[in-house]
Amino acid sequence: MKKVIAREKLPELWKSLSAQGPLFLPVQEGPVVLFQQWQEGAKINLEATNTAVPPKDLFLPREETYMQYRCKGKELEVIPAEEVKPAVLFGVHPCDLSAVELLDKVYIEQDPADELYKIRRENTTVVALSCTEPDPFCFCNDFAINPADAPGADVVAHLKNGSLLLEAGTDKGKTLLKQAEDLLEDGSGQSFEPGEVKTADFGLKLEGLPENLKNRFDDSAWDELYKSCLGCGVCTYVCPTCYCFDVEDFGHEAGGERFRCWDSCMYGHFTEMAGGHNPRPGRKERIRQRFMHKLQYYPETFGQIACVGCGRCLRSCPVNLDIVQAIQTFGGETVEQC
Amino acid sequence: MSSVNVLLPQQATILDITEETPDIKTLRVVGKDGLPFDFMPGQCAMLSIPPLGEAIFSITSSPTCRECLEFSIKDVGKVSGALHSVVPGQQIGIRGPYGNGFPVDEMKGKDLLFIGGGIGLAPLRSLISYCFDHREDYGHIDIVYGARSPADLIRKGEVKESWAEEPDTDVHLTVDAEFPDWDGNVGFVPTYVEELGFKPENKIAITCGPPIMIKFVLQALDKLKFSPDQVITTLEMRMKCGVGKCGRCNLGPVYVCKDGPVFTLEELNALPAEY
Amino acid sequence: MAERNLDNIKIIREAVKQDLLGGRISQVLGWEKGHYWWQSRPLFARSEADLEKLTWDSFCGINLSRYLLEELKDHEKVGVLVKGCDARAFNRLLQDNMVKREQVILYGLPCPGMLDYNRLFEEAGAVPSGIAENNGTVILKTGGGDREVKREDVMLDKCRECVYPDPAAYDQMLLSPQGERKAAGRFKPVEELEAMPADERFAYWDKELSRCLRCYACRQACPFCSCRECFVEQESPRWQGRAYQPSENFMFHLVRAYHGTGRCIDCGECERSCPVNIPLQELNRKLIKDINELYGDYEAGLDAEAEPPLLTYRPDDPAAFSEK
Amino acid sequence: MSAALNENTAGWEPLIVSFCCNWCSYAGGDLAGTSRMTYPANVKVIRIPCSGRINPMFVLRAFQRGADGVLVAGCHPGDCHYTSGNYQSRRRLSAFKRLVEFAGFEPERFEVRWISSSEGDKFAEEMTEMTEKIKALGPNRKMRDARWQSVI
Repeated sequence: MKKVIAREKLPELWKSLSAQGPLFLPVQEGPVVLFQQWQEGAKINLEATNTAVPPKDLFLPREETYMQYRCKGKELEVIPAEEVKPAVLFGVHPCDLSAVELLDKVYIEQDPADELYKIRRENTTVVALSCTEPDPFCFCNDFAINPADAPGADVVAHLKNGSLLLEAGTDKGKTLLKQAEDLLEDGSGQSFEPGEVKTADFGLKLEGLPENLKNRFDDSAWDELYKSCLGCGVCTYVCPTCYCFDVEDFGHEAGGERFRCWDSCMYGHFTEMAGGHNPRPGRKERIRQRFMHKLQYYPETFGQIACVGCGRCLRSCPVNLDIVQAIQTFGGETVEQC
Repeated sequence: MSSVNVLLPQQATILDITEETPDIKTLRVVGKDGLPFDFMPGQCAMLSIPPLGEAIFSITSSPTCRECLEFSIKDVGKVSGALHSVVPGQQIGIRGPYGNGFPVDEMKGKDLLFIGGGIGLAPLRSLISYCFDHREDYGHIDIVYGARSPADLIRKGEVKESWAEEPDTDVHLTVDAEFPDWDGNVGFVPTYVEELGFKPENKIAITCGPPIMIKFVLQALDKLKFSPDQVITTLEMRMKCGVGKCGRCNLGPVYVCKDGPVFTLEELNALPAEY
Repeated sequence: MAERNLDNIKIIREAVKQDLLGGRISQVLGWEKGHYWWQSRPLFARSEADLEKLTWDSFCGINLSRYLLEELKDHEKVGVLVKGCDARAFNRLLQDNMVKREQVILYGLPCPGMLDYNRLFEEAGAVPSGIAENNGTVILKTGGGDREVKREDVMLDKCRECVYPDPAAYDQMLLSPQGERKAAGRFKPVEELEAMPADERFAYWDKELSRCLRCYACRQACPFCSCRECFVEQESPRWQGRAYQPSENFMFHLVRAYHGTGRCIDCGECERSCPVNIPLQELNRKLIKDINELYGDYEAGLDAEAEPPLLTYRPDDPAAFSEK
Repeated sequence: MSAALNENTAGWEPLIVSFCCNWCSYAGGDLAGTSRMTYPANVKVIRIPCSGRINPMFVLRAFQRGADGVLVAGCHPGDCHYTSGNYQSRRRLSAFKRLVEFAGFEPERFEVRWISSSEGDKFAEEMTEMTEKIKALGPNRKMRDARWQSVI
């Protein structure tokens, strides 16, 4: 199913879609662009290549309350949270879409499935938006992602000649386009041929990297690589393929709620045990965990490197310690940029 | 369709509490209709006391016990501390079972050597009871158990009386230093294991205890010529989900909560030594 | 690529080389180029080969003094290249007894102010292939030819209002001083916020803080956040909840800023590090401004001997509340 | 405490949390009580060893859990049992008060007062005045944790 809508008419589309359920899309929030729920007057920014924070929030929310509890005397009552409503996520770029597929492997395909994630995923219609211009930090070409195309999305959208072209790729996508039928015109005369977008190419040698890393846990290169790390969690929070979480209670003896929220392997308390023993006590162990997980552990289990080249860690790390540096350190070759 | 959120605890009730040592208590816990779930020796469960949260504990009882689950818990943190102040009849949250459990089928027909230290007897106890309940499946059983002092030995009655009475079974107790009224062995567990001079033939050694004890037990077993695939141990890591997702107990390609906590030494040697 | 002043780099290299190879210090903290011409990242130099990578250009914004907390665990004595803000950060750590003066050699680098790559891209309308600098101007090299902009206009926010670009503490000053700068505008955003009605101001902060990811980059990059255990991680009592609730956002940011009262050196590393651009310096500067108004002018880190205003008092101090 | 912080929206009554120095203000409160002076029951007094003990997190936590106003009361400058605790807190709490206001709180929500152990009358007056001011302002929503309310 192919449809087209003029850009001027997009505000009507947003309004119509959000009347049927929450609609999330890239919104300009002061100096940054973030996926936010549409509301009247929101400044939609479809030009921005990458949002500051990835859309994983829609499926693995930074905070999700999944039960309430009530205690009365010796009794404990557990009340599960209500199921989430169907939503539309609009404007996901191909790198972020690939990242969601990486998360699916952990949260849906690997037994036991995580129902909280799975329901959100099933209830969300994802509209991918192809890139027209790469961000200076993008390097998804290194991961064989074509930023101009997004196979696998429910709907793939392209910004072309003042219009938005929409092509449904799944039944969910078709349903969505049908819902907005009144606003959309037939797009069968339009060219949906994905163009080609070139991102920066670090010339990373990824083939064989996971195998190569297997024996480099004790490599002295880690002693150097971690040094500039400040020990903050920016890289993990802006990473579309990071998925660690914490489970916490909020409340008092009589009642409260339990939620899960994002957590980061970069924090000291992440692995600290009740007795005080910490298997990953320092920045070196934690940096190694993060990069080994992306480049060796995850690939060993799921057959692919857990990075999509979105460039967020290159942009956001306050000290420019990013995954490209890690890959280069451990065998990926580099093309000098400056 | 009603879906099941794996993180959602079910209700369980404390039947009774036994004080084992000054800082270890055994809780007997029952679900709404008997056992909250089926499990295998070595598996764990997540117990919760809101608003303090959840923590993971190994199940001390054997699956052959159908009345309740038992947990021997040492007071070391927030949740374990709270579990020390529960009263009979109180409800707590429980979910599980988590982890792989001991390879009870692969152990069939073998002689077994259990080596436990302090609270480390908790997961072993599940397996030991299971083996006694399937006595004909297993060969000779040796149990080496030690603690800092006689007061720190858990399940003293059971260990000294019932276990020692089992056919084809030897129980060897030890404490770290001399104590009045203690007529058993004095010395650290690893040393005692070496002194007892166990033969590795057709034997599997299963050990659990404080990390430092495990370290030296492994050395002792190596000296006694046990090969890494004959040695089984359990790992302890911080865990939040229990289902291999939250990331805390990730070691190389495995998640201890899901792929462990039971590993042979051979498996362990292939993992990054971050535990 | 960024045109670097190679003469300056040579001077710096020569100076630290003597001390490093001569054995006075076992490591030098400096900067090296990152992946892009607009990134310079920390360099931990221990050999002559490492020193080859040493750079000094308009992208060395990262404050190096913070690393001393970790590096002095492994090294008897290290050298640090310090800009104005790095030196003030050093003095701060000194005041907290977190470092020992004799364990560090400070190489002073008067700082012209660091450039903001986002502003450069914006001015160029695309990613320039590089820049050149000339006496207060920056030349952007783009496909459509060169474009000249005022240096002031493309500096990092944190540097625009910098008053003390020259290191206040050093063992050796390597380049010629910049001289004190006037920064009349540094409290302007604070004053604008002060002029708002309370509810409006609350709404402003509520919105700004709602973006906070609790990544703690602001804390980790900060030279006043040197506590061994931060209140955020304290378990009992648990002051900071992990939820992304407005009340938890305020808790973190108000307490973070407040802990910097009389200690914040206004280096702006918190704000530069924030991945979602929360205007953290407005909170920090509010406290600087108030302390100056109430208890006399004080610039943290400028003089390691001066008594920090919250560690002292005078019987006749004014108060911000009625003392009737 | 949680029950005390409950807020009945129909007949709303403000909740004031007052941190009182053990040596002066708390004793001042005692004197007010033994002298049968009255002050509003809206004030919940928490005894602290010295006004210098106040960690600003105490104040923020009170707001999170439902306080409509917070009053710190200590000894008059010069009278500190520990010599200089209140001199220190004067500086710290002045900076903190302004920060709280900068965050968008009305100035009346957080106050500091000096009340000696002989000033039972002043204690009653200050507590009454604070309560009246907060009553006029209405309930505080800023920084209140909505979740805390929902679980009571």
